[in-house]
Amino acid sequence: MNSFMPSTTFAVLLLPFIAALFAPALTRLLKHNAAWILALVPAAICWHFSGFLAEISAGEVVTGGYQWVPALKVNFSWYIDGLSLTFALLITGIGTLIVLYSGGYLKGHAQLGRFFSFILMFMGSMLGLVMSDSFLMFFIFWELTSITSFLLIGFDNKREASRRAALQALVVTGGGGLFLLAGLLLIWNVTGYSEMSLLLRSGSLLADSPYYIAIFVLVLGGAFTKSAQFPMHFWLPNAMEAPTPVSAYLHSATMVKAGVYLLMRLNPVLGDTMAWHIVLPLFGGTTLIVGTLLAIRQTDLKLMLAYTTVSSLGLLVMLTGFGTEKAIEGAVLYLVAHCLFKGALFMVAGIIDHEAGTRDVTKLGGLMTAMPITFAAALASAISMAGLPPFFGFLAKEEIYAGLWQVSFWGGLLTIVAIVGNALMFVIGFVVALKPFLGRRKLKLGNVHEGPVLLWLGPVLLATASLLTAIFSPMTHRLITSPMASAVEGEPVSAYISLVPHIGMPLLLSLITVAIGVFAYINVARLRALMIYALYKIGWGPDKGFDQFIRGTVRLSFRVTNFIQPGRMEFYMKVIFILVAVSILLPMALFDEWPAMPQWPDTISRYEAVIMAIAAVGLFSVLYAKDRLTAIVSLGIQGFAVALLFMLFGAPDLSFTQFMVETLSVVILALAMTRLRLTPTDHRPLKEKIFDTIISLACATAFVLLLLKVTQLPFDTTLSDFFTRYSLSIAHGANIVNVILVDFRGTDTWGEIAVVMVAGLAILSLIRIRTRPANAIAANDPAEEDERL
Amino acid sequence: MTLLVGIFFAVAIYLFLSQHIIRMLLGAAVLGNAVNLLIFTSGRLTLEIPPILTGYETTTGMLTANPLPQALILTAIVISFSFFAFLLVLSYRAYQELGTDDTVEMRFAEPENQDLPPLGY
Amino acid sequence: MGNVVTLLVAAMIVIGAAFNLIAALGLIRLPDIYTRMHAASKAGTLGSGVLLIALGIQAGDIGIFTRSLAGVAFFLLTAPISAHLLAKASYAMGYRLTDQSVMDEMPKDAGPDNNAGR
Amino acid sequence: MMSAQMILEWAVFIALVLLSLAMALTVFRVIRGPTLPDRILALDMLVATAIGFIAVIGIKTGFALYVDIAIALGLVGFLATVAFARFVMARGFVSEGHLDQNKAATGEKIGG
Amino acid sequence: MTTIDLSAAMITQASPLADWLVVAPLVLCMVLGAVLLMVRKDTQIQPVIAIPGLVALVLVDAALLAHVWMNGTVTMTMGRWLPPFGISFTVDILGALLTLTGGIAALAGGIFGAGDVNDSGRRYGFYPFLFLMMVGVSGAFLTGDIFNLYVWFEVLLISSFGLLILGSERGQIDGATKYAFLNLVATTLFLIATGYLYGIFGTLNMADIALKAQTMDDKAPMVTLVSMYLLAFGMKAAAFPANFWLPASYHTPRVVVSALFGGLLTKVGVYALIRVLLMLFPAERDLLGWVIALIAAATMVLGAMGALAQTDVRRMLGYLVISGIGVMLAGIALASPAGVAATVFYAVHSMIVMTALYLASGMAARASGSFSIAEPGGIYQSHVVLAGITLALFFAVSGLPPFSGFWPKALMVKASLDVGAWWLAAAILLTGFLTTIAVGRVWVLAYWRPAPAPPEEASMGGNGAAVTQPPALSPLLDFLPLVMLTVLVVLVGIFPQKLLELSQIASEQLLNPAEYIKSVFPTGGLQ
Amino acid sequence: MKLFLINVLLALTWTAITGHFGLLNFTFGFILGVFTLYLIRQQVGSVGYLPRAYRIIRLLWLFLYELVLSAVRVAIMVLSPNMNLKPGIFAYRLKVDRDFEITLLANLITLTPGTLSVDVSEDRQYLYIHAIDCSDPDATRKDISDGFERRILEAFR
Amino acid sequence: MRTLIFRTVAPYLASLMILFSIFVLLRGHNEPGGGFIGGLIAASAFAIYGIACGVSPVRRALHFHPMAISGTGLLASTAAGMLSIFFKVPFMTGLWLDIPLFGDSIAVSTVMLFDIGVYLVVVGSITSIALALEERPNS
Ligand code: NA
Ligand code: NA
Repeated sequence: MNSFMPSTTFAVLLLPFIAALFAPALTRLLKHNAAWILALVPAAICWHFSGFLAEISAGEVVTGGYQWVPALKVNFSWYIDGLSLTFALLITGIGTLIVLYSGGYLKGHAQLGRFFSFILMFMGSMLGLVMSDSFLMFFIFWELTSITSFLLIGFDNKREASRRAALQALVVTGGGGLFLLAGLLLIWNVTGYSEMSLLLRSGSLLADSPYYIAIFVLVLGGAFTKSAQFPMHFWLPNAMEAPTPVSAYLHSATMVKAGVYLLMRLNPVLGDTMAWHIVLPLFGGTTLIVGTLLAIRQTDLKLMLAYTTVSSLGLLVMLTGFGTEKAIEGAVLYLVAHCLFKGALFMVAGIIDHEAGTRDVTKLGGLMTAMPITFAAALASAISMAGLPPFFGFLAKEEIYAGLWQVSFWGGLLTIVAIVGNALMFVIGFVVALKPFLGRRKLKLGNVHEGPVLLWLGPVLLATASLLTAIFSPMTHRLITSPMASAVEGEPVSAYISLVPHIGMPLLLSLITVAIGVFAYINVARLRALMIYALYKIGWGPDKGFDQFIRGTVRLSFRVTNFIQPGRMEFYMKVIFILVAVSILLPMALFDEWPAMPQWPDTISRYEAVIMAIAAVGLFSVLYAKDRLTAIVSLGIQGFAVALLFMLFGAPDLSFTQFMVETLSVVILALAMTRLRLTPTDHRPLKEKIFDTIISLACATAFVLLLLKVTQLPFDTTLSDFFTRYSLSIAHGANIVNVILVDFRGTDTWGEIAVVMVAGLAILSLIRIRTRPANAIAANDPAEEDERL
Repeated sequence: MTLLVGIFFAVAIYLFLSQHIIRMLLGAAVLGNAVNLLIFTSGRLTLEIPPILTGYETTTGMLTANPLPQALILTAIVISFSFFAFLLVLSYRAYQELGTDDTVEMRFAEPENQDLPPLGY
Repeated sequence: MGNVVTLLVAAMIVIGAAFNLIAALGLIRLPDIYTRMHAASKAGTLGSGVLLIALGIQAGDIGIFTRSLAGVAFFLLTAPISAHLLAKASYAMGYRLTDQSVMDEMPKDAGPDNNAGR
Repeated sequence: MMSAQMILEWAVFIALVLLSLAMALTVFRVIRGPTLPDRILALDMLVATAIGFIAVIGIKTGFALYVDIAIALGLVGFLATVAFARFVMARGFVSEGHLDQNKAATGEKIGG
Repeated sequence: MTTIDLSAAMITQASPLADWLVVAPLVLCMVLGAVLLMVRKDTQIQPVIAIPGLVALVLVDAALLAHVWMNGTVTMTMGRWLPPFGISFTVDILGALLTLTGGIAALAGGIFGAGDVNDSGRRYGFYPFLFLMMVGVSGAFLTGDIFNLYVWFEVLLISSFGLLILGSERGQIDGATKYAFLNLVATTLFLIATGYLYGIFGTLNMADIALKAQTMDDKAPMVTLVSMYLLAFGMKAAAFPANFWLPASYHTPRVVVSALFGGLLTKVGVYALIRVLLMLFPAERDLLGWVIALIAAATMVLGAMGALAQTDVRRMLGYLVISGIGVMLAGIALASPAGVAATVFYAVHSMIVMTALYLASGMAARASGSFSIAEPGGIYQSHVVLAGITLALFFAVSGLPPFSGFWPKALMVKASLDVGAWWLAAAILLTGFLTTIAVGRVWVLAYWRPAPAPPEEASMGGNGAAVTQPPALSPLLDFLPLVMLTVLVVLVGIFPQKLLELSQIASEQLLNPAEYIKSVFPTGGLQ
Repeated sequence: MKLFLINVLLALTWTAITGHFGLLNFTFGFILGVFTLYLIRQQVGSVGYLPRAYRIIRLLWLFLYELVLSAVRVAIMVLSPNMNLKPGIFAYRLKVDRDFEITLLANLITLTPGTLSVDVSEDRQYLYIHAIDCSDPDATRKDISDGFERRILEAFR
Repeated sequence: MRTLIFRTVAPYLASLMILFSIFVLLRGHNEPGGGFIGGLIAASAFAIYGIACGVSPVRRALHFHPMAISGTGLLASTAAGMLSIFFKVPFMTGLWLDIPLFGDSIAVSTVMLFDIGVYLVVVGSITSIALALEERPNS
């Protein structure tokens, strides 16, 4: 390959985002016809990637990229093999049709431009996801699909159901993404590789690692949520709240397939273990059955399709987990087939909705004549979905049965599951494709007619693709299926199934499927009633569970938060001081940092003791003061006592300042107190008082013990000696303390005066800014009353 | 002295734990002194020789008091005074605006019986 | 000379301290705020003034001596003011004289800060 | 025969004892009250005693620089009293029931 | 006077002019704060001085960062007294980076404030408070002296008091009371711990402490001391269970003030934790590592839960601030190069994104009339750009790519897994999950949900459209700062390399403080 | 003129406080005095000027004498085992009528034995004086009238 | 609080205290005192003045708003620190200059300027607080 190619790929990866930027302006200019231009973007990308077909089908892989975050060894790098190429082609190919379809479907919608923008961003994210080589890049695009799908699903933001569905999708897939992130990082840690291309060459490194199960669970957490595996399937049908183009896109080729892509991508390194072979089919099979049963229950066309999407995803997971060569081929074929028929059917449902105004299958009928093109596309797709020739779905189903059928309990069980699932999907497919079109035309549907070309172009092309891929199956296999299956297997595989039926077990199983399907189709109303009854009896489902989860989480958070943040200051203070005591006493005890037993100091003489006693008396009288003035005066006493102590211990400046500060404190206290009617008495219950006493004593003890410990250590007087030596000689000051303040450590003082200034301003604004009228305040202000006396 | 520091702390913290702003205010004042004394003690005590170089230390030959903690405490005094003044006025305004000095009743920023946030979408 | 000064200082500080103690005693013993004020604002001021001058003398430095004198002057300037303010405030608040009092010619209608109106 | 210096030392000692005693008594009055002005007066007195105390300490240690602190302290005591008087005059008894206390106080006989 | 050997006491070589960048942010803010105070009554002129001043601040901060990046850690010792005697300002990448980020947040707040703060607020000092707060913030980030750090903490705190009470609403006063008292306890603890520290080491210079701590005999109560610092700074940083003050107050002031607080205050606490625990006392930090990890996990998860429990958007943001603190603490608990780098990165991210979110919430409230998510705001309808920006910021705060929050979170998870602390990684991811739910709900309820139909009479009036028009948001004063910050959030999300590189350098410098010490003591210290 | 004198007085006080007598320091004190007087410019207008230093010194001497006397008397009273007090408040008719003089008189009275100025009546006619011994208020009134009040009038008129 | 006696004395007392405060400020470098204590004393002086004579005379006397004085002080202190940039020494380096005058000499220094700044900040802020508290909201 030449050096020109990678940069084109890079540009192509960015192109959807750039287009998204301009989409609103373009739409404002051209209205819905902007679709024609915007569709060129995915078409061009599709064209670009189709250029790789030859190379990839020859068994090569293409990598490229740039350094992105070298500090983390994260590159913006892509990895093109059969798997990613197929996905890229599906994403952009179907994407082209979806853009066109959107132009028709949302014609005249006020926010069509925004819609184009979102869907192009989503497309870019999905494309980036499948192209990513680097783990983190993969994850980023993975989460980007969650984010953009959030916007798309909730596009009709005025309806609560849309918003709920969007949030649900975000929470489920975004949450799953976190599992994935952990899984990817763990893989990175275990293997040292942060790129798919390197990891895929690591052989059984992961499978043999002791962290295998952890990684397995984490990756599944990501894949299962994204790919809507039971019991996390519920977000997908709800996402039908989105406009139909979104459903058609997200649920055929993109979003939901991301999980399957992930599993397929990692199959070579994570697969082929007991856990893989058991867990994946288990979940996949359950999802398949549950999905189809729930689909039967529905009458809304889109919902029916949505649940069958769930089923299909289950089938894909089941096959991937089963892991035989044929099963993988089956999965690959089915994936492609599903993209084609499901995309088409969703679009058909949208056309019906758009033209007939309802999607309720019980209210529809007889539209065949009015909408012949749509009907043709629907029918073709349904046939593919049912697994009947001559469409691609047939090949897929044959290959599935070929892959699953084994003479073993496990193989047999899964085969039965697949048959039941396929049969029910058969039913749904035809219900969607036949019921609205056949039978008598319902009264309300009088003037329904065929939609515009923008609408029917997509389904027709997709149906055609289903047909052509099946007819030219050798080419399909050579270009698409075999390379993709090889990528999933991790070794060269080639598929060779064709429309020519070959007698054998698969054909037999197909026939059984069809038989069951036909029988069920006839009895579909009864089956539906049965399901409705059963679900009513169960009465609970994960969808309700989601609401319960959200509400429960909110309620729990609310309780927990109210418990730890009860809004009462005394609670806060208690906790804080308990923490203070604990933070000192505990480490002291644990690390044996107790002080030695102190000796009675001989430096303290009698009058110092008197002053200390006065301080203590002042303190206690603060505690027991019955009125505010006594408290203030007592406060003054302890303050003066401290000042005297400073003086006695050789700190005249401190003493000086302390006297001034204490007095000014008293002054402003008195000035402010003239306006308060407060009594500082303590009317708490005795129990609380005792508890508080214990806390305060514990804190005090802690401080004292630590102080003792510290003063028992030898003291480093380097700093003070320096100050003493140079204060007069260099700093020209005899008062060392002041020289420290204005010179040696002047910067402290600089900050300190800033504090003083700001305090002054803050107090000024506190006093001056009044929100309530003065007379309202005056009612609370005893001083004002006194003034009027 | 260490013991006195302890008493200061005990009283200050006890006052802080009271449910009255005014008592907490007094606690703040006491706490400031407690800390100052603590720093003072932590910088080791010497009796009576102020760190002022007017010839005393040369004649007596005694160690002067450690000047650095004094400077630190001076800064701390100023700051705690500023804080005290602010807290005082704040308490006064709180009493004026909220009509109470009881912290149990001060529930305006975090009102009691708040509603659960909406549970819909 | 030095001894005389020293002895003078010694005498002064004992006297000054004694005055202080007496003032404190008066504070304890006298019956009401007004009479206590007599003790505090006189004996107290004088006591501390004497001590301060003693310090000024002892220092043997004219600067410090004048400063101590200035300090005393300052006390003498402020002491009557604070006594007056306190007495006026007490009276205005309604603290009446002790029962032992013999007369009271102050006008009785004085409310708190009755001069404060502007 | 005691030297003058010895006498001075003794005088200082006596003075400090007396002053300590005075302070203790004054503190008692502050705590005891019973009325607001009593406490204020006592605090004022306490400051005065502290001034004396500082002066004596200044004599004892020879640090005449304490005289400035003493002066400042005189100023301070005055300021405190002014503030309290301001407080008392602006309001006070309205809310604090000191009149009752006052009655009790003035009725109280001072006995030995 | 005899001649004195100056070189024994002072740094004798001239200080290069470029080193003045170290002190320039402080001087600039101090001068502007004072000047704005002096013209506080002229409310029109204030923004005209303040905003260019803040731009200058950002430029100076950026120059400082560039200087430090190119020339390594820079020290200026004030008064040129030999360290550790004078106060040294020592700036490494961490300090310079956070200063710059703080400057950017302040600039955004300053511009927004020009529209948001009314005349009374300006008259009573919004801009002086802002600048003085920046003095405190910058000082705290730049100083190399632990007592000086205390002083800057106090400057910061008292300025925040001033900002908090501008307006004097009831809730504000109540919140301010709790904020003030609880923070007083926190800074007092800091001061107490510093008093002990001085008693133990006899020095206050951080480089000197770091040196001495290495050789300290084991008799000293070092773990106790560090534990005290942990509590003091943990409280400032609003780490559980000492975070009460934040939810009690952050939602009460003007929204621009909340924005500044959300961006700046707690980060200074985190910075102090980083500096003290990682650089000064690594050995003791190792002993307390599991405690810090527990605190970190509890803080982030409970913070996210708190966010989930709120009806008021501002209160929710307060809890998100707390939750973010938990993530930053995780890196301190891990103390590995990657973990610390993640913490530094996250701190920068959080400063920007929280400031932006508060601003955005204020604009939304102005548009919809309420901070409550119980009332549908219809912002998506009326102000789609604002709604979009908010969503991006919400995703950023949840740690979703491609926004700034993703990288540090991913790095932190990886760092946790590196050392086998799977539960810490799980806590970080759980926090991300809960946060996504919380912010998603808020966006859905308050932004996406359409506003109720306007009352009949309004729509019936002849000029109905004009009546129902939401209040205009100014593109210059409101959107410019918000867009500026959001662009940063997105740019950092898409091009994290430079910031990551800086964070990694900062992390290396912290874990191996040799360069820091060398910068303070070029000749290898005193002895 | 008045202001100048006060200014000189302030400058002298300055030199006294600083304890550094010199032309430079005095000048500096004078400048500071100018500044401080500027600050109170609103209030300086009612101050009497200094006619004769002698009279003031005599007033000062009287005051110091009375101060010591008062202190001693109070001391004796406090120390006496059984205090026989006859306190009370009496009104004193003022002869001085200038604010400064009234203030000075009141302060001097406060500092003298057993008397304490409680208040000045609003019309400035009466000084209310608390006396610790109020058994003979007329004698006390006469003492004041002949003592302080006369000396003040001598000194300031 | 208007009592004749106090009101008459207060202005003189205040000016005396301010004098004393400046004295304390200027000698702080060598003896106890300094800008902070001086500032506190001066602020007390204004407080007394205000309590005795009312707030507005004090405001008129000061001419500038107290907070503006405070701001000036902060500027002065910052300037004192910044002057050293012209001498290529770090921030806040003390610079000394002896000016001979009348045979005596006055030592002028940035350190002194710094201390004056401290003084002004304290005077301004504390006075502002005291006056604001003394002032009635409606008067
Ligand atoms: Na300092
Ligand atoms: Na007195």
